[in-house]
Amino acid sequence: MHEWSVAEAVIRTVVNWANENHVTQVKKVKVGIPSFSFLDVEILKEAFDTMKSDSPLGKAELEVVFKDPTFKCRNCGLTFSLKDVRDQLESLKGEFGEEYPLHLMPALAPSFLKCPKCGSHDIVAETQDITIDGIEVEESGTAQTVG
Amino acid sequence: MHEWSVAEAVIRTVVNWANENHVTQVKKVKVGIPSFSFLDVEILKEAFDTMKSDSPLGKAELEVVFKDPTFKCRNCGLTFSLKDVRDQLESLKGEFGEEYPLHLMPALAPSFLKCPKCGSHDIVAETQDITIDGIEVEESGTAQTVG
Amino acid sequence: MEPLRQLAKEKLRGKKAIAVMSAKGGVGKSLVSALLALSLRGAVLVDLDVHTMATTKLFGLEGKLHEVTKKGIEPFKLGELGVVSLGGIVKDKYVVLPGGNAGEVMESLVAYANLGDANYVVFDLPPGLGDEVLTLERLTDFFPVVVTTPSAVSVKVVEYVMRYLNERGKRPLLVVNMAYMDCGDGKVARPFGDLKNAEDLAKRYNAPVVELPIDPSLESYIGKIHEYDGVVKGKVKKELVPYLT
Amino acid sequence: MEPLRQLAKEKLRGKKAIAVMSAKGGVGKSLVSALLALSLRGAVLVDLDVHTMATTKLFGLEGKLHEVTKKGIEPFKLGELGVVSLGGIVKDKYVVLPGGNAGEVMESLVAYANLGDANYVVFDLPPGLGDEVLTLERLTDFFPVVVTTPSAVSVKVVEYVMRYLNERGKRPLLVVNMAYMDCGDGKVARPFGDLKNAEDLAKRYNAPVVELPIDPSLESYIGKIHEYDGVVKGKVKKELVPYLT
Ligand SMILES: Nc1ncnc2c1ncn2[C@@H]1O[C@H](COP(=O)(O)OP(=O)(O)O)[C@@H](O)[C@H]1O
Ligand SMILES: Nc1ncnc2c1ncn2[C@@H]1O[C@H](COP(=O)(O)OP(=O)(O)O)[C@@H](O)[C@H]1O
Ligand SMILES: [Mg+2]
Ligand SMILES: [Mg+2]
Ligand SMILES: [Mg+2]
Ligand SMILES: [Mg+2]
Ligand code: NI
Ligand code: NI
Ligand SMILES: [Zn+2]
Ligand SMILES: [Zn+2]
Repeated sequence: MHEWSVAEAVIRTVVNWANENHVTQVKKVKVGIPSFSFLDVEILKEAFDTMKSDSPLGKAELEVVFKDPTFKCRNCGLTFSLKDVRDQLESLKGEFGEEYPLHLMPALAPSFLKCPKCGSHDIVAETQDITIDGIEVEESGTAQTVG
Repeated sequence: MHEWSVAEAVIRTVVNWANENHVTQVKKVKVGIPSFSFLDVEILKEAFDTMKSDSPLGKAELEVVFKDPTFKCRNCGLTFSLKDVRDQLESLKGEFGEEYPLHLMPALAPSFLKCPKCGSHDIVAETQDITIDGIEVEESGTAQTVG
Repeated sequence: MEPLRQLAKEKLRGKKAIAVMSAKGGVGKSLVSALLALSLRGAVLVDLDVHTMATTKLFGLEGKLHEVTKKGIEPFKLGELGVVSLGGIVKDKYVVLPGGNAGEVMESLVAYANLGDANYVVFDLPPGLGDEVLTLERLTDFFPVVVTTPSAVSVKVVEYVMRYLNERGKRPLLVVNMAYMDCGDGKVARPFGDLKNAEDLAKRYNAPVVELPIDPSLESYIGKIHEYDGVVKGKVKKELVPYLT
Repeated sequence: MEPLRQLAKEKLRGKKAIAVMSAKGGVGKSLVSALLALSLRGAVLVDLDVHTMATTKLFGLEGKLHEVTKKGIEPFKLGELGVVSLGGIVKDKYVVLPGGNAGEVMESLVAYANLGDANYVVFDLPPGLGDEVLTLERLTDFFPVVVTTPSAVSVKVVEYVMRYLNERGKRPLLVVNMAYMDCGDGKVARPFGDLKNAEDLAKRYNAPVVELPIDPSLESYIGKIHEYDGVVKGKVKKELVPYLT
C-alpha cells in the first residue's frame, strides 16, 4: 500500500528537478526498485497516474525496473544473489504477510537475511532502495540519465 | 612511526595470499594509501624490507601509490578534492603534529574535515584506508590485480 | 536525486522538529522524548533508535504492527499523540545493520510516516554522534534538546554534542535528567552527584537548562507511559515545553 | 584482501577476547569493562565506543595521546593493565562519523594496537546492535558479556542481543548491574525493580548470571577507577572473573 508514498516521492523529486531545470514536460520516468521489495507495479502506476496531474509529469509514463541485488558477506566474503536466499524471503513473507519489512524498507535486509554460507547478518547489498534511473523529456525526445 | 604496522599488515596479508595460492616468490607489491595520511614512504619501505625476509616476499619490492580521494558532502551534494580542504589539513597537522589523527586513521576524515561549501561533517570519501592494489609474482612475470 | 530523502524533507516542512539527543546512553532520552511529545499539542513522536526501539516498550506497543495506507505508515494513536517506530515494522525482531543502512532505514521511516497535520515532530535519537544525527541534519533544521545526567562521565561525553551543535550553529537546550530525588520532608538527595558539572557545561555553551527529578514510580508506568502524570511530567510541561512553543 | 583487518585478526590470535556489550546504553558496560580488565591478569582494555570514549574518562586519561612506536599504538599503562582508546588519538575532539566509517576506525584501532603478550583483550562496546558488533565478529570469536539493569525496558532491549548471540551460536554471560543497593543493617533496596525480568531472560537463554550492586561511592572514583576497590570490584573479581578464566 505504501506504493502510493513511493509514487509521491518519485513525483515530488522529478517535479523539483523539472522546475530547477526549466523542463515543462516529462515524457517518461524510469524508477529502479530492489526486486526483493516486491512492490506492486499496478498499484504504483495507478498511484503515479492519479497524482501526476497538474505538473510537468502530467503526461509522463512510469517505467519500473526491478533490480536484483548482489549481496556480499563481509564476514566470509561470499558473493550471492537473491535466489540463494529465496527460502529466507519466503518464510519472512509467510511470517509478516504482504507488508513485510523488506517490502517497506529494503535497507533492513541485513537484519532479516543471513549469508547462506556462514550465517552472518553482516551482508551488504549495492541496491539499497528506490532510485530514479532516468528521465525522458518532451523537448529533446532523448533519454536523460540523472540520479 | 606506525608505518611499521602498515608494513606488517601488508606483509602478513600478501604472505597469506601467497600461501593460499601456492606462490613461492612475489616480485612486487603495490599498495594504495590515501594521500592525506601522509605516510612516510622511506620508513614504510625500510620497514617492509626489514620484515620481509624468510617469506615469499624475500625479494619483493614495495610500490606505494598515493591516492587523492574525492570527497562528497551528503548534506549539500558538493563533490570536492583534497586541495579544497588543504588549509583544514594544515591546521590539523599544526595542532597534533606528525602523528595526527588522519595519519593514523584516514576513516576519521569526517570528524576533522568539513565540507568547504556548507560546513557539514557529513562527508564520504571513496578511499578509506590502505589497500593492496596489485601483486606481481615471479612465476608469470605479469602483474596480477587482487583486492 | 534521492526520492525518499526528498519525500522525508517535504513531510517535515512547516513542522517544528525537535531532536532529543545525547552521546551518552541511558540518560533518559526516550523517557524525555515520550513525556515531551505527550505534553505538546499535536505531536508525532518518531523513534529513531532503530536498535532499541524503546518507544514501543514505553507505550506498550510491542508486537503491534503499523497499518500502512495510501498516506503511508499510520502512527500508533495514544490520545492526541502519534507514535512511529521501527518496532511497528519489524515486530519483536532484533535489528542488526551494517554501517550506512541505519541512516537509510531512518530516512524511509520519516519518508513513509503519515505525519498528517501535526505541528511538532519529536525525534528520539540513539546515543552516539553518528549517522543518525547526520541523517536528521540532512532532513530538517531541528531544534536540539540535549539530555544528560549530573554524573561526571555523562557531562563530559555530552560536551562533545554541545560543541558539535555549537559549531553547526545550533542553540541547544540542556536537560539535566535524574538531577535530584525528593525524599519527603523537604529533603533532597543527589545520587548522581551535584549539578555543578552540568550547569557549568550549560553556561559554557550559553544553553538554557531544565532539571528533572528522579521519580521511582516511573518504572511502574513502563508500558503505559501515557498514563503517567507525576512530577517529571509536570516539570516537562511547566519548564521544558515553554522553550519549544 | 584487507591488510588492516588481516593484521587486527592476527593481533588477536591466541588471546581470549571478551566483548562487554548491550543494546542499551547507560547500563554500565564501560564500568564493568574497566573493573573486569583490572581484575584479569595480563589484560588490555580496548575502548570501541568511538563516540563517547568513556574509558579515558574513567581512568583519567583525557587529553593524553597514545605513543606510537614501531610496534604500533602503545596502550596507556595503569599498573599491569593496558588501555587503548580512540581518545588517545583524537584527544578531546568529538568524533562524528557517517555509517561504515566507525567500523573502519575500530578495525584500525585493533590493528595498530600493540597488544604485546596480553592474555586477555576486553572490548568495551557502544550500545546498539550495529557495525561494532559485526566488525568484532569479523575479527575474532569473542566471548560475550552482556550487561543489563533490572529495569523492564533494559531487559527487553537486551533480549535482542541475547537472541542475536544465540542465533550466532554464542553462549553469553549476563551481568545484571545496579541490581540492588546495600542500605546497611542488612537492608537491601532495589531502585530499578526486582530481578525477575532479568533472571527470566537469563533462564530463557541458558546464560549464567552475575548480579552487581549499586555503589554510590563509584562516582568519586571517576578519573581514577583503577584505585577503586569497593563492593562492585569485589563481585567482579569473585563472581565474574571465574567464568572467564
Ligand atoms: N527522571 C527519571 N526518573 C526515574 N527513572 C528514569 C528517569 N529518566 C529515565 N529513567 C529510567 O532510566 C532508564 C533509561 O532511560 P531511557 O529513557 O531509556 O534512556 P535513553 O533513551 O537515554 O537510553 C529507563 O529505565 C527509564 O525509565
Ligand atoms: N554498579 C554501579 N554503581 C554505581 N554507579 C554505576 C554502577 N554501574 C555504572 N554506574 C554509573 O552509571 C553510569 C553509566 O555507566 P557506564 O559504564 O558509562 O554505562 P554504559 O557504558 O553502558 O553506557 C556511569 O556514570 C557509571 O559510573
Ligand atoms: Mg533511548
Ligand atoms: Mg537514500
Ligand atoms: Mg560505555
Ligand atoms: Mg577495511
Ligand atoms: Ni506497501
Ligand atoms: Ni605513524
Ligand atoms: Zn558469509
Ligand atoms: Zn556540503
